Amino acid sequence: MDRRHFIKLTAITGTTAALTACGNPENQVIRFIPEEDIVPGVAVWKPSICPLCQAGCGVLARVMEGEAEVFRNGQPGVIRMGLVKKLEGNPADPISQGKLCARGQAAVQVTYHPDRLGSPQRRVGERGSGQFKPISWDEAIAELVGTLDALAAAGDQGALAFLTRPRRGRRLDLVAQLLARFGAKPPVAYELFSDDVLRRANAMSFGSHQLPTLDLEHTRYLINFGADFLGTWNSAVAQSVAYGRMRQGQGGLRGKFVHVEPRLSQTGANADEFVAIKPGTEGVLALGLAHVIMVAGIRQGSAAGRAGAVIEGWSAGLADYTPDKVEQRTGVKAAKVERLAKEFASHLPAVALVAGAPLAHTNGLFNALAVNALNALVGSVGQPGGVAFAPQPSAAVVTRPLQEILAANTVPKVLLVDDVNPVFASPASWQVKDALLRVPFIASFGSFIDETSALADLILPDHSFLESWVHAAPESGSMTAVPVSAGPAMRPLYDTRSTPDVLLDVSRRLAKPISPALPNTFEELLGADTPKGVSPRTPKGVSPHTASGDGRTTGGDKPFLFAEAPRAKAEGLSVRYTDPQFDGDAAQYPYHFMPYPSQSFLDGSLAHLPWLQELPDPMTSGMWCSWVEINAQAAEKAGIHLGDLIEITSAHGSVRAPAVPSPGIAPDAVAMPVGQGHTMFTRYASGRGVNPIAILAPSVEAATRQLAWSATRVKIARVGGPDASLILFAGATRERPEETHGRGD
Amino acid sequence: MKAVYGLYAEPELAQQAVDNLRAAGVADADITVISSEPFEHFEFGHRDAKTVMPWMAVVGGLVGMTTGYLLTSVTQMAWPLKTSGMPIVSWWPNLIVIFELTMLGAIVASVITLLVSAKLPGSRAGKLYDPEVSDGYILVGVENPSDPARLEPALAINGGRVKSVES
Amino acid sequence: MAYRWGMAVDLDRCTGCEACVTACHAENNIPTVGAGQAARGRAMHWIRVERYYEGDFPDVRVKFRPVLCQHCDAAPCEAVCPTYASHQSEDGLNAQVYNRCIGTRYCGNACMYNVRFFNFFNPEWEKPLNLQLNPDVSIRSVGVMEKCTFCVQRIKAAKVLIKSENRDLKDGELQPACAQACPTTALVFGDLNDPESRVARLSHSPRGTKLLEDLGAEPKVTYLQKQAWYEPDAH
Amino acid sequence: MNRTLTKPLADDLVRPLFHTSVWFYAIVLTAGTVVACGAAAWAFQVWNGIGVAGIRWPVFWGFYLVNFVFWIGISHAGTLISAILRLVDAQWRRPVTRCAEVITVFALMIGAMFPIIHLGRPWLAFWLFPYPSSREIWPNFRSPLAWDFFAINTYLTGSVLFLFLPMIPDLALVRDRSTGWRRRVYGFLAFGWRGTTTQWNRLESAMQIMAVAIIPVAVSVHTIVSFDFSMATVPMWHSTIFGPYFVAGAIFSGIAALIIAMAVLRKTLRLEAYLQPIHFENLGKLLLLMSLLWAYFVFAERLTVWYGNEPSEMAVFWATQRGEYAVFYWTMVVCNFVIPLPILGIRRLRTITGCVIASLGVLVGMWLERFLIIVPSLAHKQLPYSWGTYEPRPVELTIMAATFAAMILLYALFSKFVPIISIWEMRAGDRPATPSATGDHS
Repeated sequence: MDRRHFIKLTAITGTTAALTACGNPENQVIRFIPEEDIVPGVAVWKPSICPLCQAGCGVLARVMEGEAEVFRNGQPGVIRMGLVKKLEGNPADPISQGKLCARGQAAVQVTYHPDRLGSPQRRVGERGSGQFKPISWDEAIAELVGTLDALAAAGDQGALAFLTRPRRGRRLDLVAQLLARFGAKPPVAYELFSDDVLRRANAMSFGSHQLPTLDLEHTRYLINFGADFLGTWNSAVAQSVAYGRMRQGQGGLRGKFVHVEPRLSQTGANADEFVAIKPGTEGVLALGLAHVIMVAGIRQGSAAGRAGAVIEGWSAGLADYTPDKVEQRTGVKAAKVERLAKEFASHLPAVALVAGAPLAHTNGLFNALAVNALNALVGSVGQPGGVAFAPQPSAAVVTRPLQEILAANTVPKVLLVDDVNPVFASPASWQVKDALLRVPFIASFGSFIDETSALADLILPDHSFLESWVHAAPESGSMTAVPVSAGPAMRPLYDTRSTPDVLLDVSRRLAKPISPALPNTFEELLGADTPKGVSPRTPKGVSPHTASGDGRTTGGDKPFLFAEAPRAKAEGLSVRYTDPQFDGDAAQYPYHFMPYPSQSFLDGSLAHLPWLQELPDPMTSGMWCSWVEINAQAAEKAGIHLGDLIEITSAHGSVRAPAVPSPGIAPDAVAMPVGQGHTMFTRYASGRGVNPIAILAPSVEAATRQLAWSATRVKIARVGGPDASLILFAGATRERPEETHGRGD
Repeated sequence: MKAVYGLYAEPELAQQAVDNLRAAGVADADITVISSEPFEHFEFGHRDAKTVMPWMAVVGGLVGMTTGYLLTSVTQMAWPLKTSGMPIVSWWPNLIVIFELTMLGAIVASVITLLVSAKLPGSRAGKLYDPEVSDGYILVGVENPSDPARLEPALAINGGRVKSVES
Repeated sequence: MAYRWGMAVDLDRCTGCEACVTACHAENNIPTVGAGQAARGRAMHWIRVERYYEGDFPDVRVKFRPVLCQHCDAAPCEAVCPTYASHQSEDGLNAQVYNRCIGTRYCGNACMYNVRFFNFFNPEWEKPLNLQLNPDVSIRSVGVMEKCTFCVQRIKAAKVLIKSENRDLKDGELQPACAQACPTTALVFGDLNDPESRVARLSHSPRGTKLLEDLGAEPKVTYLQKQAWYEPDAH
Repeated sequence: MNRTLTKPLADDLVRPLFHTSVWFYAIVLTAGTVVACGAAAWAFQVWNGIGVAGIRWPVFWGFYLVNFVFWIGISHAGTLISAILRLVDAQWRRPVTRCAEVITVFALMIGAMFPIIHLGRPWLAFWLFPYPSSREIWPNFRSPLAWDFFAINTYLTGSVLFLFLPMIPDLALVRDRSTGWRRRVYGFLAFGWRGTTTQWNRLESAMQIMAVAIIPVAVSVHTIVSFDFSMATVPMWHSTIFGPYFVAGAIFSGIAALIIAMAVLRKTLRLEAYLQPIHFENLGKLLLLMSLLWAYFVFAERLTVWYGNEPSEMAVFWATQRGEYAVFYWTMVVCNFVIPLPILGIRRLRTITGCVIASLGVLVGMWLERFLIIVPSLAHKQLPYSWGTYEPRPVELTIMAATFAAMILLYALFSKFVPIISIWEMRAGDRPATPSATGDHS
């Protein structure tokens, strides 16, 4: 019986009979006593939270009995245990509402990934070589404790830095608390596709430093400036659920969706009307619409209140934003500006949305403020069918930007990295890798060896989310505040430990333990603010959707949406329009370079999941590869055909990828999905495709210092014919391709 | 077996030998003609030309047709599985199978008739034969003749050689 | 009463997000074939979201259309199979019996929707990815055709459940994985024989069309066409 | 005419059986090696899975089915042509029939292997046989593949008998001329044939009936092969023209194969005296006729599609006419029409060499025709999102080469052990066609 057969048998039969029957040494493994009471063939549903993006969707995990090779007390063996088979949206969760996106469906593969680290690792090779050797938890924790003790002994607690993602929830709260009590600075947070520009704008316009929640279900008119709200931005599942109702759920009233972007994204592809616009001028169009609305007397400028006041020239009626001037700057026809403005203002509730590329310009904040003002003008803030801000259970943790640890004079001595990979997800011009190489000691809590954790000296692998207590406090996506926690859906497969538990453990073992002492475990910590008695229960139904098991939900059930949005003090600033600045001379670099979050991989952190690698991109149908989208007619003129190898060169580097001519992109732009191009990230992602982020200019949004990932110009050159690296699922791009038309000339 | 026969290079001579034998009172059925090719254009080649083979072919075809009908229809009804919204017994496609089996039946019946009526495969032991036939000679003779001596003159035509088989 | 399973796909709701695609993989033990095989046309997606562009930039529009087995009443894939591996079940499912399939792939050619996928090799799951496999769904070996089953394992389980509870199936209680995942509820599954079911009502919508209807396969999936926006005030 | 003249004729035609040239060993060794490679390739494919071939979604049928149709088409050279010529009593058929019928039998055997080779699970190929499975389910007789099973088996049975029955007298002749083991083997195969008048009469009757029966069977075989395609609503497959189109194409390629086989035999076995220019001339005329018929069918098919302008069909139409398959399409037109037409149409060019050149072109052209029928249509079905491409892999090319080698090998072996020209029919042909005055008593 060969190995493959062995797998199949266990998979199919799920019994031990076939295994014990044969004498192959491979099967003579230690059998642990079953740890739980699971009836074979009967599914149990356990709640959890999808950790793959900030949305924090509540999920139900379908758990069934299976046989797993596991580690117990450092001993490998086989055990029959409950295994998570599938994830579904939790119908009781106000965010996912029983639905789940493609990435969430694939989250289960994080747990079962063949390259997941099964035990603590100590680096043995060069930093970055990815060579580690397994060590015990005692050794690993002792090393980490020793390192921290040494810092403390030297009085150098400030040299400890904790690098993570800005995900709201108890986990980040705990990290911040521990850092503060240890005497270190707040955690450093990095997210490539960060929404901080929008948060800042919302704070300025509405006094809420957070992402908006959309009430699309009741919207009759949506103008979307670049937000990929049906794909990758914010709370995509919740937004999609509402979008479905906006389209066909209001009893004959079907909302209109206008999409404004230089490239037709998957979200834009659903629009009733696509408005192509010059990159970085979205705010101009928004103010142009506001101008028309004000001039036509549909709404008074004062209605916008503070959101309008922060825009220079608002009170004067935005004289600089007449349709003609808007056309000059944005490329959108004046007549269209007029029409859109009138449609927008006369189909209330109407809402304007901005996120993504429009904010990733040097003038991103202005674009966000302009759209905010437009929303405020038509009264869609805090109103049904508009945008609102969910009350947060606790104040957001203060974090520091990545730049703070990059400069040579601020290099930390000890860096702890959790769930973030800036070496991959930042421009090469930032030299993040060089900066991290200067850090004397790095420990990572990652489950995989990626470009960042490969630099670590110590890896203390976390449980997967299905194996541990998890908590999320989504800042947006729901009509109801939903900080939610959930217990493990299955027992751990490996000798891993929950990172919050490890941190708590370390905090107790320090020579000078952290005080006041925190709970022993993350579970206890969560229990402290969770009502007791709500335990996950097993639904009777066989059909997952009949399950009503739910997580321990905390926070008020009060609908917040219609409450008056909190208003902080006006900052008294007024912001004026500046042209977006692009890196690279327009003559030398004629194309706008538009990297975009991949539908499958977001910023690249999910490129290790085989289901997502093989998921055809919604627009190009690309699988397992990178590509460059280029305007079909421009490509035709340049003699570039499908699959031809193209070199994209910015002032900061170049990448090569196959061309995909598309009718959905402006002639002066090229676009690339972000996510591929990992040099080291498991067998499925390593060495696959190219990373467009690498060639970005280090431009930042002027006011917030966030990476302006849409502000780079490039030139392109065809460097060869198809090299077979382009893997598409689809054949033709059109329902009746041109070459099949007609009977000849 | 005893036999007397003549070998002739030319069919005209063979025909003459056959005619002589008849004249000598040998019944048509007792005259054996063996050749290395058919002689459709000579009378002796037409003797015994009547055969039931065409009728057997028709019968075989009918048997094949019936088999085809039963094979298709009965099996379709025995376990009625619906496919493509077609009737359980689908005549159009079944006709194809029925046709093929009809033709197969006809062919097989013809061949069986051939084998049976031409006594093939059979043993040549105890039967009149001369390997010189394969060189082109035509053998005309009588097996187990009652009076071999009387027949030899009938076979002794100019250009032919008369041979006899004893034992 | 016999069931007649069908689906309605609301193209006005479908956003092309492909949650259905991954959900289907997770539910039905569909193998991941890897880059090399995907490049050679062996990727398996029982449900796919077709994307068609119309027009040129900037006046460009896109149509998304999820395509899965249409479970046709007159399914062209069924009659061509010499071993009855493909046939119509009593519930109106276009059933594929893996054990009977010998791999002529004729069904795949006959299907005008190209929703049948072939196991060119024995599927592999690199350990421990095999632990995810759904024990309710059999694993298909090399040389066998496979396709969307409307999650027949869920249908069977639901039938057992309602029998044990001695009750009728509630509309919406039973969903295939794709419909369950679909964030916009573009996919609606149910019993077409129940006139009150959501799928039956949607199937009679004036927006309803069948894919390649002219070819006469009589699909049980109804596509509700995308609506154009109109200004209610203008009327 | 002196009948003893037929002895040298027989001597001449059995000579290859008793004298073996070095060339024979060279051909058998070379062809045998290629066949062995093909067998190894197939074993490789069975072991690893059909995925080692180039077929893919949505082009589920590729080179294997192309070769299936091609070889079944080639098989229409023999039995069908031979039967027609027998029925009309064309005297020039006599040296041609057996070489032709042998092609049928071997081409059918080779062709019939492809549906098994191409199966995903070839070890279960016997499930196609009409017998009940353990669950008492019989094969689905609504499937064209089941029709194929019956049609090919009927045709193969008929063709083997059609070849073997008239071989019996010649085997008897070889028996009489050989000694030792040969004598025993040929004696066994000769069924104890003596050549009595009754035997000759029955043989002639059987051949007549079979000739009548085998013609509709042959027509049905390639019609049913065409049904494998035309039953499916695949663009440019779903056409009523396919039956006659395939039959005509089959006869077309069959005659070409026959001409080539005869030319090779003529040279290698020194049969110049028997396979004369007149035979090539006549077959060349037939080939010309089929070329014209083929062009007629192609035009009718193309015009109908072009005029109808049905989108999915136009996609296939343009893909072959000016798209990715255009180079193959126009090569096919040149090979099947542009080259044969002048060569075969102008008497001065209709030489043996001319006929062989035209036939080689036709074989290439007709192979391409089958490729162009199968692949572009599957690659361009109704939903353009699911369009695909197809490229053969080494395993397919190896197996394809092996089948050509197998044909050569089988033919070489056959002509080594059986007189490739029917001796008794040649003898019968030497006789004047008019009845002899002396023998007619009726």
